[in-house]
Amino acid sequence: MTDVPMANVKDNTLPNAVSQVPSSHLDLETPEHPYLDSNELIINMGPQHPATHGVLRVILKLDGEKVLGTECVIGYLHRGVEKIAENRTYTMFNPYVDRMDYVAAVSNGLGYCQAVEKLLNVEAPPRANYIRVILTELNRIASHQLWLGTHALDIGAMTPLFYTFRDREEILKIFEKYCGARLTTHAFRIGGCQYETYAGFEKDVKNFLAFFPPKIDEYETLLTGNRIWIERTKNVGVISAEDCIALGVTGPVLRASGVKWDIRKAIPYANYSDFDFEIPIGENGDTYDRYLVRMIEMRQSLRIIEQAINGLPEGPIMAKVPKVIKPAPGEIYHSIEAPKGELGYFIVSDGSTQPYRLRVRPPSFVNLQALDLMVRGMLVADVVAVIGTLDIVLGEVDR
Amino acid sequence: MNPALVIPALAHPSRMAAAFIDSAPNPAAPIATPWFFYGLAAAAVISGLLVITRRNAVHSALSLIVTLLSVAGLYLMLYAPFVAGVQIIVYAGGIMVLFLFVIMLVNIERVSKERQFNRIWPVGLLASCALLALFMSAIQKGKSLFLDRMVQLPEGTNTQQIAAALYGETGKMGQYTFAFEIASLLLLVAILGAVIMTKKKI
Amino acid sequence: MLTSTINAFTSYLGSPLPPGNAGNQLWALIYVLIIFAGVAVVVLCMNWIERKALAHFQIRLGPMRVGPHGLLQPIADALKLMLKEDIIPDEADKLVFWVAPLIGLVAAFTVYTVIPFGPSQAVSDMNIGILFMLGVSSLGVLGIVTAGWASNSHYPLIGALRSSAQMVSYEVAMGLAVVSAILMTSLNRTGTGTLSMIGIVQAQQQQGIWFLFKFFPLGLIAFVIFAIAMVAETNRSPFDLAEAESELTAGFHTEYSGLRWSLFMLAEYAAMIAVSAIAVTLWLGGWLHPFPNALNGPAWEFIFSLFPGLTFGALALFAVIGTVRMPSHSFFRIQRAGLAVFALLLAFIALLLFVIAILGRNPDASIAARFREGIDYVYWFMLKVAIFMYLFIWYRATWPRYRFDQLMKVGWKVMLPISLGVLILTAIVGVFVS
Amino acid sequence: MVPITTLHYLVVAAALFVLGVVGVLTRRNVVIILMSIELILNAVNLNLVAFSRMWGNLHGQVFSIFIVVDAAAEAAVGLGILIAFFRNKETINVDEIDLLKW
Repeated sequence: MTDVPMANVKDNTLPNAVSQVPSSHLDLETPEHPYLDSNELIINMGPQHPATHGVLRVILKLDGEKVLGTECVIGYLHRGVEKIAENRTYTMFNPYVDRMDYVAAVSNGLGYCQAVEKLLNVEAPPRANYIRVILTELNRIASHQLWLGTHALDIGAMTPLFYTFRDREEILKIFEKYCGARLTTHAFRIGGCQYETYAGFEKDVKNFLAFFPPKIDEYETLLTGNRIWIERTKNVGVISAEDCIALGVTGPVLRASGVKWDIRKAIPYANYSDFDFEIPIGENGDTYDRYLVRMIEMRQSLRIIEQAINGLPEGPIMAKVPKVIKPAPGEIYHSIEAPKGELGYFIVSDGSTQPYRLRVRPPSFVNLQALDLMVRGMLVADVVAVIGTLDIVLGEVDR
Repeated sequence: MNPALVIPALAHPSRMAAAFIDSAPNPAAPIATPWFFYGLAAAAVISGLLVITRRNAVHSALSLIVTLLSVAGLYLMLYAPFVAGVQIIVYAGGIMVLFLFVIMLVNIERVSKERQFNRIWPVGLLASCALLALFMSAIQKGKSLFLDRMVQLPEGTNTQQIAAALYGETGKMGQYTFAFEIASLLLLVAILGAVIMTKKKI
Repeated sequence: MLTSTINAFTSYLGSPLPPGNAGNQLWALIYVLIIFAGVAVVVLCMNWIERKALAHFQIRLGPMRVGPHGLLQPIADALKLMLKEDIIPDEADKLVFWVAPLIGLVAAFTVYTVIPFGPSQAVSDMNIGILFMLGVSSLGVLGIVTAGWASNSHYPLIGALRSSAQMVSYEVAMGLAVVSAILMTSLNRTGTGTLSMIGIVQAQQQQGIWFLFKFFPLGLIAFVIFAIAMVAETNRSPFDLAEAESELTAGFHTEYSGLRWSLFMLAEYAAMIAVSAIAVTLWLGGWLHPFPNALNGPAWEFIFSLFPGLTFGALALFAVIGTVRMPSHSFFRIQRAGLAVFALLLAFIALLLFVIAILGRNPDASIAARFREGIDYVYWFMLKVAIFMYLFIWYRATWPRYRFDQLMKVGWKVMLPISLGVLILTAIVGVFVS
Repeated sequence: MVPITTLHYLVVAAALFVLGVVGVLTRRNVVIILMSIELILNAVNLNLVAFSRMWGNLHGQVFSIFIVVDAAAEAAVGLGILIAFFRNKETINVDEIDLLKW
């Protein structure tokens, strides 16, 4: 295992633009000042904590309520997905990707299938791509709904959670009808889709298109103008565009800081160039902007779905893919815009039926790095808000 | 509405007071029996003893709260309900919370493991005993000075009378109005002092 | 013995004074027991109502399994909590850990001795009633602080510090709002006010106006300040930072379990009812029915005395509707029967109340008239308190939680100046009026 | 049963006062010394209120209210000094406070 290509890639590309990227390790043993002992408090947030969205453990160093620094301890949900990939064929590995970001399983599948297709030099037929787009965008909405509910719950508003779950149900029903599974869908296959749309698929999706916009308005009535919500989110967890880029943060977090970067527009894949939609960007890069960006993204996703369902072309749903997938030796990196940011797959093939190395660039994992920068000097309650706004899924962070 | 129950608000306190004058032949004799006194006094003294002997400052503070509440009960027995109320709201609800707050801020684990009494404690104890003896002899000698009577104060208008002493009646200053204003200045100074001393930097 | 007991009762019923002041110690003791048992039962009901109401806010059903529509859920919960192991952490300060919930509970329940459910429906009418209430309810913070400290754990400690700072801060604004209401009691010919809870309501009766509408909008502003501060005082959403679930897991009672935890809950709900009772007494006319000066006279009295029966009748109707709508599957047979019995019970109470209202129509000294009067007072008082309790649930369903510094900012920089201003304006207007 | 007279209250007050003095003179912990001072002030208050009852006027009660005000100010300032001291010296033992300046 000496010539693993990844081993040569040194991660020294961080530019100096990072204004105050913190030292990664807290001085946990000795307090800096011999002040009041209880003032410098080190507490463990997690791994069993209601607000860390799973099994994230954050070591907080506090001065009273003020956060002096944080350190994330991850790996409680590590399953070695990347290593598993080396022992499975390309087809066999496909369901595993659903288990990474389990709230956006369809996106994960799309990214993986497209990466392998790229490796094989196969292009999925347009109808398959349209179905993929519809399902992926529905999944983006579902993911954002889950984010909204849990984020609001973290900040103390418990009701939006139930509203979002009620509406997410409609999306999951469509998934269930399409492929039989609700969460870990395994909806796509390498080369296209396995299933043709079921009878009434269009009707269901169109019903959802009519059903959902009032619901977004409902969420917004509860939160957008709410004074407490604004106070809790404005100027909380601010991150500048430079810091975002330096840390590799992508997705709504990056866009809320004012960078118009969306892979669907920048490097279009899966016929995204056919559709007309806007990329919302924020100004301040605070939690409120991220909230607004995601709310607008949901509406834009509806727009994409509407165009796709109206222009759904006829034709095959599967490209010509060999029975046994054996790509030529080589390597490929393909990334898509998952609901949480750039989801990339780097696959090295040695010509066998199994990947030689598969590396995932999970958006949650990369975005989580920004946590420390965003919460320094904030209060404990803001840590919760920022973890919520980063929209991490621990299954994806730990893989 | 029963017309008998429509009592003007003002007629009411004085009527209540009437119910409490001992001589008045009514069933409303005060329930302040000697047993209450002994119970409250014992609670006050025992928990006072605990205050000065406990190793852990939080236990001391809790004992002090018991003392304060017992003393508030004694005030009630002395027909001073307003002072009792002030005792509860200011002492037990305010000052003691402050004490507990500070105890939690300063590191008590280390302190509670150390020596609790200073080196000259026998001298202090001796001096205190001498003080107690002095008090007792004064009480013993001056027994005749302290009247045996207990004047019945009108409990029902206690608050109104204290208010009159502090703020004065309509149109004229009370006996203690000036002192009351000075007290507010004292509090202001105390607030400023506390804030300045506890801030790390201003 | 029996005759003396009966005499004691009748002497109380004939007296216009609360039992503690009428010298009727036996009746006062019984009264204390009734109130404590009543509060415990109301807390249980409140538990069910909160869960149900919150569930319906959030498009779910809430408890449905234990009893028809989960009616027996609170009892099941109480049983479960009593039977649960009472865990005391090894490193905790055992004695303080053991005492802390009791402090909160005793403080919350002692307050009820001066709450006036009617002109003579109180345990005692203290001369310092409102002062006593504020003082004793401020002792509740001691329970929280000691609980957080004794747990010897970080989250409870932070919760305790937050909560003590919060309660001490909001007490200031609360106290000033209360003072401005007390000031209004002195607006009469002699110019002396009162701190007695009963006296405050009687002052409203005498002036013919609820203090909520007095010197509009000064009374209203003071009331709103109090209504906000009382939510903060009781550590309820949106000021529930002390037990902020998403931040501090459970705040000061993280380490508590079983019965001791339930004591905290009991104290919290008892304190909610107590502060609501203060608000009702000070601004909403206590036991007075709406528009006491405009809508009086025997006819109106009779109409208002029908309300308790109507309320229970409406509840019975709801229960009947629930019985009818229950699915006809055999699985629901017992539940249906249970709900029907409950409906019958409610209907019976309604009937009883109607009978009392009709029998006690004439304001003579008959027992029925006295009962009618007492029921009337307690009903209107409880109804107003119930509105506040519903508001507590509504807040919880609607709002996110404040952050600690924002909470302090609101308390000291917004509420305190406003309440001071209202106090000064009330004094000035009061001087001009009188 | 002997009726309770002023003397009884004076004895209780004397006991509380002496307890407070013992605390002040013997303890090392500043917090407990401050609490002992509260004990002393309470003993004085009790005396004042008892005498107020004895003479049948309210001067004693008014005095005791002033003492409560004073106690509040004393506690605030005393604890403030304690915090400032603890921050600099990391001790709250009174016999370690032996420098006028550091």
